[in-house]
Amino acid sequence: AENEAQFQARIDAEEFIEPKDWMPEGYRKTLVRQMSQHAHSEIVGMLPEGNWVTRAPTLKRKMILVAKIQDEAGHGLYIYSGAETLGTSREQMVDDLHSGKAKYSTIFNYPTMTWADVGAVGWLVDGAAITNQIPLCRCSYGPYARAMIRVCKEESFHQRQGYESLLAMVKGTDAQKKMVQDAFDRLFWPSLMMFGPPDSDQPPSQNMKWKIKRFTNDELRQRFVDATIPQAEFLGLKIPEGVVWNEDTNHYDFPELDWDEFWAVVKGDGVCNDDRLNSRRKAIDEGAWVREAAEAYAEKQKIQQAAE
Amino acid sequence: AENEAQFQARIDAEEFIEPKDWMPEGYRKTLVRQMSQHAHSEIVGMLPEGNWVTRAPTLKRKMILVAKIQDEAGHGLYIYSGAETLGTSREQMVDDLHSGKAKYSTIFNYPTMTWADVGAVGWLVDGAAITNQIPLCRCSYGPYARAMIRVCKEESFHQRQGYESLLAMVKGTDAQKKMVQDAFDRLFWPSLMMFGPPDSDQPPSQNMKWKIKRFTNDELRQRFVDATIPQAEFLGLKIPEGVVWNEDTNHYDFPELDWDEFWAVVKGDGVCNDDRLNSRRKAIDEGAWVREAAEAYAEKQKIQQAAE
Amino acid sequence: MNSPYYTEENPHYQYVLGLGDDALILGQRWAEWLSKGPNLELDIASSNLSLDLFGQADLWLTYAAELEGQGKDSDDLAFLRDTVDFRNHWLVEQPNGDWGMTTARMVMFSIYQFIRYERLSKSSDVRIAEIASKAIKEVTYHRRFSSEWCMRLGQGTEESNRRLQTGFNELWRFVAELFETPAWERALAEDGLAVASEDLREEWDQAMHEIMDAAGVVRPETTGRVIGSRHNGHHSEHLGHLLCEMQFLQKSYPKSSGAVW
Amino acid sequence: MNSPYYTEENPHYQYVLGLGDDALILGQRWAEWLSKGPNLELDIASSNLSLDLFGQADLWLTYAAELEGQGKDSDDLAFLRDTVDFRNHWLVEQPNGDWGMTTARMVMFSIYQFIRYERLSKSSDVRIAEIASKAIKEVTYHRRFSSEWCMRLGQGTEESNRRLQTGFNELWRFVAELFETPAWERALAEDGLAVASEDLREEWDQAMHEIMDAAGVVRPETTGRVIGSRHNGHHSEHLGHLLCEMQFLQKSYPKSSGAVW
Repeated sequence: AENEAQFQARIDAEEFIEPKDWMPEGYRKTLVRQMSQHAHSEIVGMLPEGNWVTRAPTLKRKMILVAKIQDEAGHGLYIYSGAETLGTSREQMVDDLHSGKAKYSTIFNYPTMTWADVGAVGWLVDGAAITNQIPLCRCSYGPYARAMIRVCKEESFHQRQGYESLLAMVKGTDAQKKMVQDAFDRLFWPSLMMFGPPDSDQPPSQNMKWKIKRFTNDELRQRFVDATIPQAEFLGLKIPEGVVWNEDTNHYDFPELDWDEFWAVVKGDGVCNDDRLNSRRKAIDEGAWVREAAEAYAEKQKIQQAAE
Repeated sequence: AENEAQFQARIDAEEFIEPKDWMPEGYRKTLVRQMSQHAHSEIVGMLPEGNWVTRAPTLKRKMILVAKIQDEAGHGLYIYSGAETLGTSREQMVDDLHSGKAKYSTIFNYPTMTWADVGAVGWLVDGAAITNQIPLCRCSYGPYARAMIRVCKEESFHQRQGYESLLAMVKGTDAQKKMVQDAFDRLFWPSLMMFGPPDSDQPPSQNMKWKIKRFTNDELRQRFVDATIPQAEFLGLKIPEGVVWNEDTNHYDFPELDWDEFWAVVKGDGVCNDDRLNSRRKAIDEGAWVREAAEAYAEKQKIQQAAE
Repeated sequence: MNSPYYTEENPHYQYVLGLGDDALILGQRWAEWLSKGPNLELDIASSNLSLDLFGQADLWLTYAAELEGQGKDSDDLAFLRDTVDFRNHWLVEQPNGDWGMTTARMVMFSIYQFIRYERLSKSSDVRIAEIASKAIKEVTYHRRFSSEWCMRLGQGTEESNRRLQTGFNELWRFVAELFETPAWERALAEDGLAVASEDLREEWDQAMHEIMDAAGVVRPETTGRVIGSRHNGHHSEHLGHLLCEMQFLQKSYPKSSGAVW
Repeated sequence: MNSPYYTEENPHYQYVLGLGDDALILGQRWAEWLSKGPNLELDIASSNLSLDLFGQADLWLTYAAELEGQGKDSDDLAFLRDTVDFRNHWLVEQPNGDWGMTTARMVMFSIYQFIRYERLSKSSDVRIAEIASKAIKEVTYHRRFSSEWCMRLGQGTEESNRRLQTGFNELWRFVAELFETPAWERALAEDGLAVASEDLREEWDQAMHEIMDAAGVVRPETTGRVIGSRHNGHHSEHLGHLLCEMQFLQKSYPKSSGAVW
């Protein structure tokens, strides 16, 4: 308990907690869960974009998409290694992903049906992620905060590229404009769900006390809606029903989200839940012999060097 | 030896030899080799056409191609069961195919690069096969002759459909005319090789004596060239270099075939040799659990029926 | 909230288009099995199923083109639309997977087709009744074929039962969408012209119950939530890749450029 | 006997087109590995290779379009040609297969590219020299990356050696075609503009000899016969399927209809 008080004092003094410092078991657990879920989301997030990398319409868009997918793999790596400082190995976290024990953001269980979805994922999904991650840059756990600083920089670059590809399409044919409108209509609400269940559903969270979380789900969601709607208008898109500017609050009002859909997808009923997990398992299973070969080779090298 | 003389007398008298009749070991061996190679060619021949079945340009062409591939599987079945009457199981013959011990017609190691190739395969490859198979309808071994009668009927139907699809294309765009000319240029010579090495290379064959073979390789090849060149002209195609009508012999003269290419492909160096064997092995290996399940189920049914 | 691709115009055309797209896309999936089956007999069976389905697709899409009234033919519909214009059920566009997944899908869909065609053969639209009466003979075979294989795999070996079960587990999420019934479909059904998809549910559940129990496989639970709708032009990620292959030639050598096949 | 697609016109354009197509098609094959690799580090490596290759392809195809002089850009060349118009070597269009096949291919081709680019960086055509000098830095990494994996797999485990050997066995049939040299290419080489492919053979054989011996894999024998030619527009069956995916959007929403991406 004495440790606990000292730990809380350090948090309140806005100090960073480092891997070697003392921390309550609850603090460690919630961080491992959150960081691994964040890393899983980066990895699984590569799949809906990978679905279009072979069909990107121009060489420029192809290269932008390959670079984006590469950065997501990189983000996954930082965050996994950040989480490993808390004592759980990457293999363990990945096993939990494949067994269905660990979760990833539900947005990636929605299909990227058209090329406009790829732009919309960049604009909306990276946009929501950034809104979530900016406060994380000051999260109390050092390794996580430092990973976030770098991730945010790269993700805002990708968000702009996603938006920019939609800007190009809305200047094209009617078919392309319709594609962008449909992508926005379909992905807007699920991207709002990325901020998690409404505050009303949540008990006052320990994460706020431990300064892992700086703002509530609804506060961040509101910030994202207020930023996104004007961008949609700039694209010339019809705004979803029920989203209305509120003069008094200086925010956009928007209707209750369909949380039944959210929990159905969490439970595994999204169109792509199986596709995603099957792809991840297939990649890891079919790569086992490659990893074993690399380890065996490294061993032989060590023995050889020791012999010299 | 007495059997031998009696057997030869029956052959000379144009009698059909049936599975239960006495036959020299050489007669049985050469028939098993020839019939299994013929069945393998039908099966492997499904692959270059299967390469385009998902991309056929119209519903009508798609259905014609599916029906053609279906017939080839059916032909393979008859000929395998015909060969089984000589005491070798289908599994054994298929194992020899997969191990590379048994051969199939080299023409199927050439890639079907364009949709025009599919029409050319129907016209030229089925055409050469029919020219080869008509005499086989009177081959001395009963089961093989009967299988050939049915196979010839279906194959001439497919040949007409292949030619007819080229007839349609040459009335289309320049790009389509070029595609048909290229397919003809590429597949004409390899289809002549389907008749086997020149007579000059061949010792006077026992097969002629046993009336398994009614005409020599060169005779059948000449018959095919004489039938095919006018069809090419009717399509408006340029005729391959060196193919010239000979007034005196009333046949087309044509240059020596590139037998180095033939033996390179027999040896395994054709563009598609590995693709073909890998596809066949993959289908059989990945289907093992299905066949096992069917057998296990049939067993259980038998036991159940016996118990009732 | 409907998508830009949702319309209540010409429901008669939309309904027949859906019947055609189901047969076309499932036919393409069965054509993919050719020369890849566990044995020659199944290669022949796959081509039978594929031929039947392409034949049905040609009849339905020809009629749909007439109902659309823009001078198109069945090939224009099959080869020139993008995913957002297709109205097939999501179950038929899923990849074949292994023989267990393929069997599970065909059991689920051939029973659905059988029940639907049985009722459509009494449609007030003579053309629909005609096509459905012809198709149901074929679909009766499809149903028997897939049910027999469901028994073989379910009762065969431990591995075949596991693979069949995995097929049902992964495809069950697409069951609810089979019975999705937009208002305009209900209206057509009331005129005796079409069948309201939700009215097929009970008979389908009953038939599935029987075959799955007999085969020794468990019915997966799902929330039954349908996220998106084929009437909004929505599909899984698999249809787009299928169209890349199927439509390459007509899109590379367009009819408008004088190409003839 | 040359095909209807063979031409001796504008050899400068044809040569640069071939360099662009090699990079484009191999880039597409590496892009297929994204999110499918044995681990995250290799997903990152695959995207590096793919990005380098698409970048080279863009530079070569932009120059080729200028040399062709028909007002096209690199996208027109990449997305609107059919197989018969592509001039890439057959080795790069082969499917990835497993990591053993992919490693064997990349060892064979990155060494070929390295030797070719080394000489092209001294080309009398300043544009070719410029692009080659930039590309060789990237290809030096490609060569090191694939050679390291060749050693890991060759000397790693019995299974990894077997799979690597299978890769070389199945791809070796495409070696001879790497060194096929049409007369117009020899003429360009004599002007110091291009490199005659057959002149690369000796150095390539030597380098392959070293890495394969070190990795403990055997050089397969083939007759070295090349049946057909990429200069005749001839390819294996794999390029066509790759183009179906790569070109779907530009062919479904043509630039001529006002589509903008």
